[in-house]
Amino acid sequence: MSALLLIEQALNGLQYGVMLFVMAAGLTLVFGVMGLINLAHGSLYMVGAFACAAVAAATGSFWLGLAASLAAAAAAGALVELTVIRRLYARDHLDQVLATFALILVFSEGTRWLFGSFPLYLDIPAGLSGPVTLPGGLDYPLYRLVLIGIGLAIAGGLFWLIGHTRLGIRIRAGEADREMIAALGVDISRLYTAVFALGAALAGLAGALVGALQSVQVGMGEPVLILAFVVIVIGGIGSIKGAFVGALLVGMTDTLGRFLLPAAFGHIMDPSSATSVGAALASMLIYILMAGVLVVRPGGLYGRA
Amino acid sequence: MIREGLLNTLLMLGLLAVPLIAQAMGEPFVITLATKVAILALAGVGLNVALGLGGMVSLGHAAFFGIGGYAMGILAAPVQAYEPLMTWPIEVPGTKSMPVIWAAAMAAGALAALAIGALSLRTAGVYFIMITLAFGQMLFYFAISWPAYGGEDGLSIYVRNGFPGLNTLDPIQFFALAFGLLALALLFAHLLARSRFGLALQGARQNPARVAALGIRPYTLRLTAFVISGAITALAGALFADLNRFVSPAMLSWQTSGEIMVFVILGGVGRLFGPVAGAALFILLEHWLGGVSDYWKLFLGLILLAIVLFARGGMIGALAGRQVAHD
Amino acid sequence: MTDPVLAVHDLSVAFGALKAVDRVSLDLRPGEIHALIGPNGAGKSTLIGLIAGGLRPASGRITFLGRDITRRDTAARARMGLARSFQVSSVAPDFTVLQNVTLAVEGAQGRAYGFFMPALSDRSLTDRAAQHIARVGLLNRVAVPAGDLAHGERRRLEVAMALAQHPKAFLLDEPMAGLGPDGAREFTQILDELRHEAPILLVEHDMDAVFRLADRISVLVYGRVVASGGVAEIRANPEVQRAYLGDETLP
Amino acid sequence: MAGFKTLAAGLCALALATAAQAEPLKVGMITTLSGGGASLGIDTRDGFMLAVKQAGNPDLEVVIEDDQRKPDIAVQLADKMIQSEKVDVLTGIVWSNLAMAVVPAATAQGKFYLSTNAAPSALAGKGCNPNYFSVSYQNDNLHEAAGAYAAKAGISKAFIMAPNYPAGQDSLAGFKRFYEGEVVGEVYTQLGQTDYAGEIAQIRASGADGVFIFLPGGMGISFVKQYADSGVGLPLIGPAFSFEQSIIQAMGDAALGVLNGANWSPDLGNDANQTFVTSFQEEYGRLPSVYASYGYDTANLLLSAMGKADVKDADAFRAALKEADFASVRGDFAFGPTNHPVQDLYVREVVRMGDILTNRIVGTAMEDRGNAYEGECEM
Repeated sequence: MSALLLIEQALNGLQYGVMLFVMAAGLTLVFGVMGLINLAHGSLYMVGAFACAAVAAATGSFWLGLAASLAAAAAAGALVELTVIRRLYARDHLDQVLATFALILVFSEGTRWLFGSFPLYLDIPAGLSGPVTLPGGLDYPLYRLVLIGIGLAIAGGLFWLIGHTRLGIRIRAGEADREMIAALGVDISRLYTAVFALGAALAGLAGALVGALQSVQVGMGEPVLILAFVVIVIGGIGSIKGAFVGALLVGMTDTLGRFLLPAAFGHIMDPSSATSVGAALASMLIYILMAGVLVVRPGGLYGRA
Repeated sequence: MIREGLLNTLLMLGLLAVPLIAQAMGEPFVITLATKVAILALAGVGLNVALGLGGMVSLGHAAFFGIGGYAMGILAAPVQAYEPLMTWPIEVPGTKSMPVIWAAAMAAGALAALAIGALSLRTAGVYFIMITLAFGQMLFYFAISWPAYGGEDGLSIYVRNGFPGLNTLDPIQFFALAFGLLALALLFAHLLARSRFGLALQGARQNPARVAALGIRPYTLRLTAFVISGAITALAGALFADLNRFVSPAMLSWQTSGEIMVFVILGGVGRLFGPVAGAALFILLEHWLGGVSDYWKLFLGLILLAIVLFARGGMIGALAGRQVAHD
Repeated sequence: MTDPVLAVHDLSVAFGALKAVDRVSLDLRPGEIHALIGPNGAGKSTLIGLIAGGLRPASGRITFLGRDITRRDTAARARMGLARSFQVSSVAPDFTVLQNVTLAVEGAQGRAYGFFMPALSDRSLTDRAAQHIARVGLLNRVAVPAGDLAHGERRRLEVAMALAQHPKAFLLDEPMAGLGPDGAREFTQILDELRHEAPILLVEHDMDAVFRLADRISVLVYGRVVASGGVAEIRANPEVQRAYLGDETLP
Repeated sequence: MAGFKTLAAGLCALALATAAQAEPLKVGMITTLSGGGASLGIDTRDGFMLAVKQAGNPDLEVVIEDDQRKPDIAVQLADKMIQSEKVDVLTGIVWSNLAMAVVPAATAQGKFYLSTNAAPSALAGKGCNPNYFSVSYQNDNLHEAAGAYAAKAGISKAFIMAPNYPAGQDSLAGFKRFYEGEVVGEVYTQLGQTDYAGEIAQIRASGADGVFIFLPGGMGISFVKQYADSGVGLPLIGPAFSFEQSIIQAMGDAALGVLNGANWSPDLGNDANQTFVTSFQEEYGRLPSVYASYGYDTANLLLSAMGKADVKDADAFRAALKEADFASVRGDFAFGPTNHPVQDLYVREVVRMGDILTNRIVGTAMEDRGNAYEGECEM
């Protein structure tokens, strides 16, 4: 196989990884700050994609849609936090799992009620469609390069937010000691709403950005949610840095595994069963990666445990 | 408020009475529904050993449920094709005998739980939830893409497996089997909770450091409980596959894990009969709401949400009040 | 002089740059109470954790009953007869007093895997548990959940659990913290009797109790043993006076 | 929606058995009305109910239930319909895996099953049954059409791709059965996969001059959008499932020009089809899909058999079904020896007509095609 193909696959893995990061960042923040496990995070991803598709269809502008996705997901997140999630902070993980599982049902069927059962149309914005030629002669879709850029910018922004802003200081303090931050006079419930809405907005943004490449339909959030779980378990729950490293690892492993494993099996068996067996193994690869990481570090790569 | 014991008795009598009445009235489908309740409750009893007694929030029990189902399919499918199960190194025939299938399903479930538990129990809390979920997904994708046992199409057996002395094709007789196993499992779970092992396990749920300081390893306790839990859930899986005469990767999906957990929590975590109440309510809601609206899951979600937010301790908790310490 | 029951040799552990325990050596001899004192943050609880097994040392050895236990886990050490109490009360809060102590008896018997052996209707377990509960004067509270006990009662429950282990040595981490003067006096009495069961390594801030109970005292400051000896010797040690006791006059 | 539900008499699990009445033919439709694949089931139902409404036959009673695309639910609904509702005929299942779970048991109990879509090879070959009729096709047919036509469309080196599950494996086998060119790349993707950048890179590197895909539902939408954006630009061909009326709107212009093998198209000129397309649009405000056309044909087949025989006389009713004496929207329609259609297979192209995207026939791939499994069936 050519070096060009490998580079293209590595770019694909990177693009997949950074989008997973945007998704996983909110999940890991919400867990780190509030100690909440949120299964409905995937639903916020779906809300973002639907909001973007609906607004883009009505106005003809992808960018308005993107803004709408941020607003809609943040609003949905804040609403859910105020009505449901805040009653769950003091509960054990079990109640959190059940309540957010119920939220998935409500979001999915609610969306189906509003938008119908048919997939929505959402396309890449006109200026970003089509491939560009990279140095070395590789044709690569411009939009995917933009996604990589946006993802890295969000990662940089989050690191800055956590490290250098008042909100970040409160978030880190909140992780360390809830009582202390309350004693400092910070309105903890407003902080929680803000963090939850921030995580929701990131999920919604990821949904809209990826939705332009994929099918915008009910149920699109759950597979991504489970991948995001794998990411933050690998990285260490609560760690933004861990989520970033974990997301890139998962993105690369999955993309390269799907491509290299069938080829590798092709050397030892006939092509048809090689592709089938290789694909079967590739689909399990990230879970094997996760198990491997946990054997060595039960708290994840950057976990506190 | 009703005493919990009385409530449990009423629950079991109700589950027994509904199919008998249905039989008398010629409504075999209601018997099928009651059988489904009994089987899903059995899966919940399995999960409750890990969740209620051991405090292990497993979101991957569909793995064991599905493994039980596939144990049934893999053992029974060769019989209807008149082929041996395996020919190398020795020829082993398949089987249509339920007791053999149950034993195989429980062994397979226990083995899988041993492997998954050994890795997952190195972690705790939210990590454990996510890891069990991920292991479940791993098996799910494997089952879909591995071509040998039907992949996503699953495995069909056309005739339900047999049990000595019973006609399992008769809905009421198959119900009796499922109900009997559920009762046995409940008895087992009851004895387990009151046993030395149960005491240590519940101690480890509340305070693992203290239990270790008393000379008992929490990890080993939990792993043992997880294996028992996996075996019971796998038994339920084998029965469920027999109920449908069909097994597919859908049994391994994470929604199945979520639903098994919903039965347990709906009924009341750590309550012996919680899964029975939970499964009964869930099936009732599914069939009642399903008839009302295409969007019935929306209402199911809202009802679940209301129960978890406002009826802590599940149904049995709401009806019987605070759990008394073990007598 | 008899062989020590428990001995630590050159034990060290660090958390990042902080050397929490720095080349500590000490021992515990049959029949004695060896008190470990020092200011907050001196590393006393860390040392107890290292000996009990919750923490792994970076270097050094721990021997118990003549055997090297450095690499054994908490449960194995406990089964050998090392009983501990925790600085913050550590019991199973939903369990009753009887359940807590029965669990300790079960652990001591090493038979926690009886799947069909009922625990609380087994007189061989509960009778023994009741004896230990009686020893600490909680017999009228057997059916109360541990979470509902008063602070002092929970402290005594912990002692009953430690007793149930038939220990060869006790590791007690501030057993009298928060007890108040009357409670402390009563508890001092209990500990004084306890030494006849097995020697005690006692971490304690209550100096009255320490000077009344201890046969030997070691002083830990910044992770190091700065002085070790008999009660009078430590009272008189100028370095101890300066480093630990400051200007306070000793009683 | 709720209107259909009310047709399901005695739906409540604990309801009394319905009182005896004049015996009409009762048909139970199990299809996917909620969750991810609901659009296919809704089209099936709407097509079927359109024909029922047009016929206005009071002796036909329809019970509709949602299988949620879950095999175990489908099995229980089939049990319920057979045991409690006492239906005579079952129909409506969209997915092969659900069909495999329901059909063998239903036909073993002497019920008729008319397939509106899924027709897996196992039910066409060894597992065939005289009471099982596929009105739609045999699963391989549309892939065969694509394979037979690919060389004519100038694809001499094909890169072929499907999800790694039985229908996907059957699909690639079906394509290769009549394809006369060379297969230069064969890839199985994960079921439910949403990102195809890796596969597109392999296509680019493979030296192929055309691509065959079988990616139903959302998978196809994702692939086609990403493929168009990648600039690879090789001709794309697939079975109709990936380029259906409900799906291509979500693909947008990315789908324009894609070829797909089909046995029906809205622009087929026969009278029955023109009536169907017009009345479907009037009734539901959208263009019908192949699923709607299969549902419509199935209902009309059933109505034609009802006019000839009583369903209680199974042999007579089976013979009446086999005659297929109805005006199919596909034009000529006949059942082959194993109760699967013998029909012309076409290739369609996705085109834009005004605001919407739709399909138009560009050629005939195969004439009077039966299926590859007739030899395995002992009926």
